[in-house]
Amino acid sequence: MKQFIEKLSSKYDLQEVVYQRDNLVFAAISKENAIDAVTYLRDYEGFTHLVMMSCVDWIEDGKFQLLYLLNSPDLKSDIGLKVYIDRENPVMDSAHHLWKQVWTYQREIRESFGIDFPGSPRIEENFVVEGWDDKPFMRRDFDTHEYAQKTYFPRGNRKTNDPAEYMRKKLYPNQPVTAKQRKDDK
Amino acid sequence: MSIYVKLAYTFLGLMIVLNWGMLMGATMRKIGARMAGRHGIPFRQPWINLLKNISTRTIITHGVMYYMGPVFRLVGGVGLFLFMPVVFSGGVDGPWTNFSFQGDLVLILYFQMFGMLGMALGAGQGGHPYSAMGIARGLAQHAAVELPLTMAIISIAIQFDTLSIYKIVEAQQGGFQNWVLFTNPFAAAAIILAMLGALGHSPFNLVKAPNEILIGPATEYEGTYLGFMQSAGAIIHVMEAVLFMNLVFGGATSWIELIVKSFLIYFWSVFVGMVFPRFKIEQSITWFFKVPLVLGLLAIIIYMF
Amino acid sequence: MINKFLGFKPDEKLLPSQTVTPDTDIDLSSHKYQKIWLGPNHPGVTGNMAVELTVQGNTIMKAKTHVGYLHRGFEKLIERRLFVQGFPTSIRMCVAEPDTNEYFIARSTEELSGYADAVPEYANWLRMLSLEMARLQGLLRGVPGQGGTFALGIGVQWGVYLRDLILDRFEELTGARVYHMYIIPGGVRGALPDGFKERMEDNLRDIDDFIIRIKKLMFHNSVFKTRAKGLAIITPDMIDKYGIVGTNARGSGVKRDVRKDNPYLYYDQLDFDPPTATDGDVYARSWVRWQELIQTVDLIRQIMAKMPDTGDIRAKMPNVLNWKIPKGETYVRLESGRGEMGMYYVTDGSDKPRRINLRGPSYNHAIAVLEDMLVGADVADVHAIMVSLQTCPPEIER
Amino acid sequence: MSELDLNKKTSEMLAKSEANAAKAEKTFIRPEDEEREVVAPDGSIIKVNPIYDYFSNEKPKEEKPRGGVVEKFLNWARAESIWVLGFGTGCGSIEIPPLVTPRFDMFRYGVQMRPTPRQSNAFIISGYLSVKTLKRVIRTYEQMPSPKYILALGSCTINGGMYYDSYSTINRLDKYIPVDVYIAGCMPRPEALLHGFVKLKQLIKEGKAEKANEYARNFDEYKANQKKIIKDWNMPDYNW
Repeated sequence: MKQFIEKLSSKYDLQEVVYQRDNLVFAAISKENAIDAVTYLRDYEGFTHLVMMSCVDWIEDGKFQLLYLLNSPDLKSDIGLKVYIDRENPVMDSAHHLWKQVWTYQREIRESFGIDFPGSPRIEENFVVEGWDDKPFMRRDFDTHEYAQKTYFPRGNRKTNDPAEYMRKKLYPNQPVTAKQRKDDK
Repeated sequence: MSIYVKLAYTFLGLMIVLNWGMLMGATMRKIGARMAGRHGIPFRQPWINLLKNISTRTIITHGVMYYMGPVFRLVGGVGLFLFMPVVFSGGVDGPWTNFSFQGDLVLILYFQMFGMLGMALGAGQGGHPYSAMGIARGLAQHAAVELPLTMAIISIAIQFDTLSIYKIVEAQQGGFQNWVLFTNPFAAAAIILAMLGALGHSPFNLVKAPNEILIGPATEYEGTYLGFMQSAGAIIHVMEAVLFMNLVFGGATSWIELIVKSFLIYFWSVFVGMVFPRFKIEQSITWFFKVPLVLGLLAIIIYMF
Repeated sequence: MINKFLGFKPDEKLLPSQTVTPDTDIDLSSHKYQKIWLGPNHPGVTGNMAVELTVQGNTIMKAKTHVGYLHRGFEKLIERRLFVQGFPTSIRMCVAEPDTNEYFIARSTEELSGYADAVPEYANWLRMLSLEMARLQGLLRGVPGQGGTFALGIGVQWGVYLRDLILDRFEELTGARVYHMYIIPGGVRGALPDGFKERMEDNLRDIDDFIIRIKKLMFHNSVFKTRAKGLAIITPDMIDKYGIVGTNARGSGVKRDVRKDNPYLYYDQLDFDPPTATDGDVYARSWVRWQELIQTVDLIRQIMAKMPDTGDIRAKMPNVLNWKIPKGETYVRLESGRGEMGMYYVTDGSDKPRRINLRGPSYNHAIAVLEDMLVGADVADVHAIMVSLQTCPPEIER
Repeated sequence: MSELDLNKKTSEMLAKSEANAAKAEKTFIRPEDEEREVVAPDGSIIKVNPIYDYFSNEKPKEEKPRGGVVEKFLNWARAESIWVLGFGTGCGSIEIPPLVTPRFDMFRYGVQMRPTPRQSNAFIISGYLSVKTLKRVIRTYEQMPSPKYILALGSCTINGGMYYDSYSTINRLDKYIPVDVYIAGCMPRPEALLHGFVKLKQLIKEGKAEKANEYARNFDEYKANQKKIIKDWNMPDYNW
């Protein structure tokens, strides 16, 4: 696996290669090379099984991270290619021509993160929500609790406790709070 | 006897048939439940369902034909009852021979189709796509059932040289060796196989397949309409069984005999339905045109010479 | 022969199913086609989903899957809960086999926080036991369920009854019936009760009897064969194109099984061989599942024989109330009853997960595969095809 | 009329319907539900507005119980034969198969499953409801014949349960449709469901299960709540 990754990184420059397990590697690749690398892996290196596509919102860096997780039935190992795209104009090339299920993933990511994949079939259709008029719901800056509070009718008498405080009160009522606990709560 | 007494007898017989049909349906459901290891519904359930359906407050109609559908079905059932000797006792104008007359066999065959046609009208105006699909399947399959049935009946008519069910029953009296089951085995076999389709249990219950087309023609019906259809269904089930009993199994000389025989005839279809899945429509039609039709043709050919 | 002679089967090249392809454009304004909906309120769809069909007569011209009726936004809710708080929420992502999700959460957190090897051996055996029991109860619903789609309801009744017995064992082991939060980070929640193995053995004996009965009821049944053979064929070259996994892939001769390919827990210490069939139609898939039922019973027996009698059930873990996991990401997979399931788990050094993403097999089976497979099929077969693909909506939309 | 004109007309109509579809993007109404003109096979033009043509659009009426001995008798009949709609709206529906199988056989109590809303008078809301499902639930509930009863399963229908902060699931069911019996638990065991049915029978026999009339009485309030959360309201206000 290791020499294979080195071969690949000589072809496409891979950053932040992480050997999570001996048969699971995560590596970042530039947005331009991504689809090319995925196609190369599928056609020439035997990574024929697309396990999943996923997306993470790194709001503090102002980036979305797309993940193409490929599996090779012969090597019995996986490689996860991460693509960082700008959060301001989130557009990514579509890969629906490579696998039949990709357009479903792209449709879901478009709905939940607002990333556009031009040319992907049925990309405009909504996937899980209907008549959604707020910002994409999986973005970090969308507060689902606040939305639920103002949209649905919460029962008034529902109260939520901080678990640490609550357990301390319930289980050890007459014990002074130690400095360590105070530090942990910070 | 006078026509009024006869009418009274007929009405009484209709009531008996209706209640026996409901009880029979409940019994069959209980038998199915026991095969699955369940306790099953209580015996009184059909009557309570009928009451509940009548007591429904909201009743939606889609128009006249929608309303006429269940009525037609009930008329089909009652027609089956009216023109068939139910219990063979007391001569031609005995109490339970109803209005059987020369050539009632043809009329009965027509009444068998009648309920289905009424349902077609009702389902058509109901406007639900699944009812339309269900009734289309129902008519197609009914035609496929009718053909071997008619063949066998023609053969029996040739055999006894009559078109009156009363005469056919009369000719079969005096011991089971006179039954058509033994005197004309090919026609009997054809009828026994066609029975499966006529009584509408699996594998031939595609008309009301719940996991494909909800419950087919009755999808839109509710409340009193459904109650009508339930009672009509009860009557039709018994009367179909009685028809086959008269044709093949030597009729009945008492209500007890009728109850036993119709129960066994109906149980035969339930018994098959328990262990066999459901045919698709073209498969079931092909099946009916393969085995029973050939048997019916054989029966005719044998009795022509 | 007799069909041709009587001429009841239409000529093959006249059948519309021969001419339709998934990208045939349908002109609804021409009065030839009708649009009907299966679901969400329909007994014939698996769970709460909808299939929008454009039919011509009985033949399906176009199919569209509509999901989202069960969407709860788990992956959003997890982001605002502690690791331990998110645990009971996230296992409800899949109703049919919740134990798989427990394993994902537990395993990912262990791996990312460096406790991967700290889990005691006894706990791992118990994890395997509960996972195999979950597969067994899923199969007890699934195998006769295939007959149920053809209105062979009697087998379903027997199967669900036996599933209830397995749920009783689960209740004994974990205290819960359906959602048993048993596989927690660092180990499991309880040891094996006394006499558990004997009672389990009794149930397994009942299930052996049931296996023979269901074989006679379904696979020796002429009508079942007539309907299931040659229906919804998956060819081997479709496997990678559509991302088909699990029994659906094994039904068409491609041996894909995570337990063999990337062994997790102690599956490399058990001897078993994933069953395969070659036809790839509904009959072959249900046949594979029936054999897998036998194999699962055998695996449970092996596990109960090989597992140590006692031991630690939990490793020493940090205080869950302020448990911070360093930045990292991982992907954990296992073989569920429906195929490869996995979870992509990202942490960012805080006390809450950054992102989790479940990969359910139905995500491909119920949308990409089903939509192409229904084209040209009969309306009467939609339910059968959906069940044979083991579509499970909750894991599509989470 | 000639074939040529027919084709011309059809193309015009298609263009119109496409324009309507473009409009529908904003109003959330599907193109096939848009108000439009269609060409019949004989060439005549028909105006159709599917949403308001195919469904009755009048408010539900309040049907007063008769009262007296007759009503008591009918209530007994209603209680003894409860027909449940086979619509698993949530994860609680995994406990429905055990209910119809040998272990917990609910047919003993006269409770049966029916596939179509027209013939069922009890509705099991099995757990959480996403907004997308709530729309279908309302539509189905309004199609069921009165008297109709609703059993709400799980904590999710009472106060949102563990999805209280989810953007997709509602918190309180009784704000949108009236509920007769709550069955708490996540998820309720089959025994709890059976007990819920027994409780419902008691209510019916005492004549207290008249929630359908309550829905008709407070119709506007319920509709206001429903329209508050269902953003794409592309269905009639009430459909039989």
